[in-house]
Amino acid sequence: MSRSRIARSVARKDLRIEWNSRILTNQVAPFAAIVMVLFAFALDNEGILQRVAPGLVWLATMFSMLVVIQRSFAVESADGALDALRVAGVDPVAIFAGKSLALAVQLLVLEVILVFTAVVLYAVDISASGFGLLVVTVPVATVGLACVGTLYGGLAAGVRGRETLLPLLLLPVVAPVLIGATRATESAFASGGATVSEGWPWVGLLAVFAVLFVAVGSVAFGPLIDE
Amino acid sequence: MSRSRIARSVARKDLRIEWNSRILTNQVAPFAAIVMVLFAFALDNEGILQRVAPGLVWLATMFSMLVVIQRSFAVESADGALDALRVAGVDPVAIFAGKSLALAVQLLVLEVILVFTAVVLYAVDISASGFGLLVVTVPVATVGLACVGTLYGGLAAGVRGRETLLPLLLLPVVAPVLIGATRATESAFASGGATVSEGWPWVGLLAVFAVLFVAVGSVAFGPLIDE
Amino acid sequence: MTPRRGTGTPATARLGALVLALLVALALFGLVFSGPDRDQGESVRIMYVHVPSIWVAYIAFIVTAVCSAAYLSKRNRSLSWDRVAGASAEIGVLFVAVSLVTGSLWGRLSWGTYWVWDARLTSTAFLFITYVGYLAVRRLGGTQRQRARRSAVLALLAILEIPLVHFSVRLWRSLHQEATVATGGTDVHMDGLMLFSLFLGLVAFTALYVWLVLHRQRGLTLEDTVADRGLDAAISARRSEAVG
Amino acid sequence: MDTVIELNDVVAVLGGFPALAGVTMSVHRGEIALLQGPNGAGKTSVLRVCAGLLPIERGSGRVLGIDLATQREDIRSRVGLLGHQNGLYLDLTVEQNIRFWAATVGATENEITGAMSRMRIDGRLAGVKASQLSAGQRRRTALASLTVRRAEMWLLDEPHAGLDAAGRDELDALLRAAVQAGATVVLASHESERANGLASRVITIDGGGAR
Amino acid sequence: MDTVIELNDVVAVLGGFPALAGVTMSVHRGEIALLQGPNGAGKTSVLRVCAGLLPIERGSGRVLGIDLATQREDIRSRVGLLGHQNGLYLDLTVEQNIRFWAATVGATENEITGAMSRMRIDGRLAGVKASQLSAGQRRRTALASLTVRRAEMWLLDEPHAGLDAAGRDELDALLRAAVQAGATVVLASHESERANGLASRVITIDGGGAR
Ligand code: HEM
Ligand SMILES: Nc1ncnc2c1ncn2[C@@H]1O[C@H](COP(=O)(O)OP(=O)(O)OP(=O)(O)O)[C@@H](O)[C@H]1O
Ligand SMILES: Nc1ncnc2c1ncn2[C@@H]1O[C@H](COP(=O)(O)OP(=O)(O)OP(=O)(O)O)[C@@H](O)[C@H]1O
Ligand SMILES: [Mg+2]
Ligand SMILES: [Mg+2]
Repeated sequence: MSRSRIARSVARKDLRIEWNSRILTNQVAPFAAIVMVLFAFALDNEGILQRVAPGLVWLATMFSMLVVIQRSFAVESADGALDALRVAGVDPVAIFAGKSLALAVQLLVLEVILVFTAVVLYAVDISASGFGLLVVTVPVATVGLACVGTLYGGLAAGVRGRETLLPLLLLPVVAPVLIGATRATESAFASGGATVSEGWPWVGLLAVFAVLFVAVGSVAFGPLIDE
Repeated sequence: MSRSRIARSVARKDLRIEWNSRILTNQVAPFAAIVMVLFAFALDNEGILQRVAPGLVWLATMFSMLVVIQRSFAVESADGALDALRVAGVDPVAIFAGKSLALAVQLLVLEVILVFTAVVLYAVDISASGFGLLVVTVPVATVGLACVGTLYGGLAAGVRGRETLLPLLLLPVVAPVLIGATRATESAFASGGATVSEGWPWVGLLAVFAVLFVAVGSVAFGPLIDE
Repeated sequence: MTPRRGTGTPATARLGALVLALLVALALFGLVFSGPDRDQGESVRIMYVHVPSIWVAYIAFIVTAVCSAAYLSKRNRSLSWDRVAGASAEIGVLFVAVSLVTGSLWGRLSWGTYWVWDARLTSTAFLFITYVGYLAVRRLGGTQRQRARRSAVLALLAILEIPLVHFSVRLWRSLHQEATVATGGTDVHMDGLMLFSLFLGLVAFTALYVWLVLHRQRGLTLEDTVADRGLDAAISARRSEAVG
Repeated sequence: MDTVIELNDVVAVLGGFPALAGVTMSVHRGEIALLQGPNGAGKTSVLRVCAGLLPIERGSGRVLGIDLATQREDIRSRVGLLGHQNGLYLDLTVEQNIRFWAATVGATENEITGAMSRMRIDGRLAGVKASQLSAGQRRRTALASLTVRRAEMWLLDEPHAGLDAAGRDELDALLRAAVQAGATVVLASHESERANGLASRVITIDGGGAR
Repeated sequence: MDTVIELNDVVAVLGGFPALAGVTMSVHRGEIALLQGPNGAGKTSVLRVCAGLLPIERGSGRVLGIDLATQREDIRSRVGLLGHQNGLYLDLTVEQNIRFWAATVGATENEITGAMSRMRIDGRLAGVKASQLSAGQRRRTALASLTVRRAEMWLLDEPHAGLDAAGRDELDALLRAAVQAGATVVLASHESERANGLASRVITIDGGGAR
């Protein structure tokens, strides 16, 4: 059974679970949107909203991502399916690829919603070139996040004790992505007088992280989920 | 079996679970703290941090609260304990009081950590009178949050689809508390030139909400968790 | 219930005609007879929709709360209380939406932006969310009595949002110096005709509300009976599962 | 001898599906009634209805003289239910679990120690987290938490599942003692030999109906 | 006839506790071996060690000729394990579950339909979400997902639990057929009568040891 076909069926399975349970669309997305509203309400003094909008988008993404990841591995361990996967001798790399793919798809949906919300709620006006920058930034950042997230989730799915370390382990790793994405989005939104050209280097950084995490993840995932 | 004694044993049980699993201290609190750090990264332009610090503290509290609530009812439904509670004929008011109490304690711990983090990270300098204001604000706000959180957490427990609603239902109700607490904290932190005296009326508002939610919760919890 | 096409009766038909007439009258008074406002200009005409619709929404939610209380208090709990509550809430959400939309359009005209995070606007948005949540809870499933009980409790909680919205302005104002704009009421200077149009609007929308609720609650009754029919089929199918 | 459970053509719906499609049955005080039938027949649902957890959509019924349609909440405090799930708090130790359930019903120290020793929960085991128990150890903890209560009626869903040979015999003895003391037991089981030996009445459920 | 499981004084640790404290046992190809013993003895742990899930702390062992200490990962793809848990995705339908597991091992359409009909999964049941199944229906779904795989060795932890009378007989027939076809079966069970009738060898585990 070829690795890529297994990866695809794992991804399809995860997306189908999401489709059947609608957690993302009915739960996470509204939550994220509400997070944005709360930000708006809590921070809307002296009209700093436009300036911080990009940061908020990516923070909201982060929060939502944590929910989605926990969910993505909760379904595995809920009824002992992860053991079954291991015993089925499914190639860990395939599992990693599949779950990352599914996670990336869900994150993309989420980010589109969030960016849209931000544009509407925070009255951000975005230029054509800025839009182009955004269209590149979002997927690149997503790949990085999805891979780290899956890695983290695999760790979380393991022995109970471990998960206590997770936020501590994960968030520092994600911080660079968060910052890079925020800066790039700032340039795209031209918030705080940032220009689009300033944004591209950050996209480069994001790309580096994406590649890095894809590589690390494929290697490290197997040992991690494996007691 | 007196209502208050049952309430106490429910609260003790929840806190003991927390003590045994250390989710709050090892997972939620560091997470919240790191969130604050990330805020510091994401929003650190033109030193607006001091100004928005209060809002961030209470937003972080909100998000962490969602995690804690979900956890607090996840342990109930994990192995069907909620059914067992219902069949044991335990007085819903006692369950509500007990779980709210436990939640309040955990939130207090969290808020202390967050306020401290904010003071340190965001270089907030706080006057004696401001400190007094804070010492009153935090518990009062916490009571309100804990009660309303438990109330809707109970509704969100049980049937799957329901959890979709937790943020949706919680937000409008919590928002006033969030605003009141933020404004009061702003005065305490003297951020944006707010004065301490401006803070007290907000504490009054928070008190009103706290009383309201205690009353409403005790009445409504039973019917809501009850199939 | 005599079998009947649709959810109408002669009575509702007549009421419908009245509603139509009132709306036409409102359009005339709102757009033609009443003049432009001194500082609001022509845009003031939005008020004749914006304000009545939110007030009718208040009425709708109060009706929901009252019916819910009735359901919970009554010895013989009749589900019709619950259906009226549900219908009223649905129509109420509709009217809040109208008020939100007209309000933000008006905002675009008078303060140049669709939305500001001001107390009243935000609290209105929360009011909207609250009742959307209420409607969602009604669809959670379970038996009809479970639905009725659960949503009745929630309705009694949700009604608390209305004073919050109504007094939000004064509340926030009095506490915190922040320019709250959406209190046009005080700075719109009203001449008699305007006032009349405003209350004509109130009457027309109230009549419209009643008409809609009558139909909707009949619709809900039919939905419940249909659900019962479906259950009958499911039950006989289930019985036939028996092997022995 | 009076009737403690009386169901007349009861219909109960789970997620839109009529798990019970017209159940008519009755159980008398002091009986051990066995619910048997194929998977998905409705045994668990019957037990949940009798415990006042699952509302009935149609039909009528009384449990311990309480009407299911109007006051099923009142039944709960008077029955003890063991479902497929054990109802344990996985982050509490075995003893902490038992003592919590004991506290909710105000059981005495004697009742607690009695229940624990009856299920052979002693020494090391008492201090182990429920999450670290073997399947049968969990089942035994659940039974101990259940038996600290003085329920008038016990509703047990496959109580033997996971118990070892000794545990099964202990459980049977426990149930016989309970009915001696005037309680009523309704259990669902697929282990026909053992269950039939135990039961004084057999009710067969199939396709959501009892006949 | 060759040995497919060979454990010498194996020690396995779970959360700091020696779940297995020196197990020595062996199973030959084509046997149906029964693990029996009291709750907490270590039966589940033995099965997990044999499946290559649980690492061994001390001692040595070979499963299907593969060394447990060094390459236990290689065992997995060749055995099939049914634990106390069913390993289902609760948000997928019965059929979606089975087809997913089938896809991971590249089973053919015939094998899938065969496995489903063997467990009487048909019509309505195939389209039901796993979260809406009764206990026994879940067990049957798990067995179906397991049997789409051509495992050389089946490790079954109380496989009869929750199955109805018919299901138990079907399962026994299934296992007998499997060993006919050259597979090996190791099952843990507390239902001594039925299991003893099935097993060609009985291994008693107690206190984390086998003797
Ligand atoms: C999205 C934007 C808006 C929302 C959500 C909104 C919401 C509301 C609500 C909830 C009320 C009822 C207050 C009560 O009696 O409880 C109200 C009343 C009113 N609004 Fe708005 N409004 C909006 C924009 C505006 C604008 C732009 C104007 C005019 C400049 C305006 C003028 C009025 C007036 C005159 C009243 C009636 C008098 C009063 O009760 O204050 N509103 N609006
Ligand atoms: N949450 C649910 N939603 C929808 N249908 C359900 C749900 N739970 C159970 N069912 C259905 O109700 C029927 C009865 O379930 P129940 O658990 O009472 O059967 P049972 O007799 O206990 O079966 P088993 O012997 O396997 O435990 C089953 O056909 C099942 O598919
Ligand atoms: N996660 C864990 N952490 C620590 N100890 C554990 C854990 N899981 C099981 N144990 C202990 O290991 C021992 C063996 O457990 P195991 O599940 O193998 O027993 P078993 O023979 O399967 O019992 P049963 O018949 O109840 O299923 C038990 O005493 C149990 O307390
Ligand atoms: Mg059952
Ligand atoms: Mg076991």
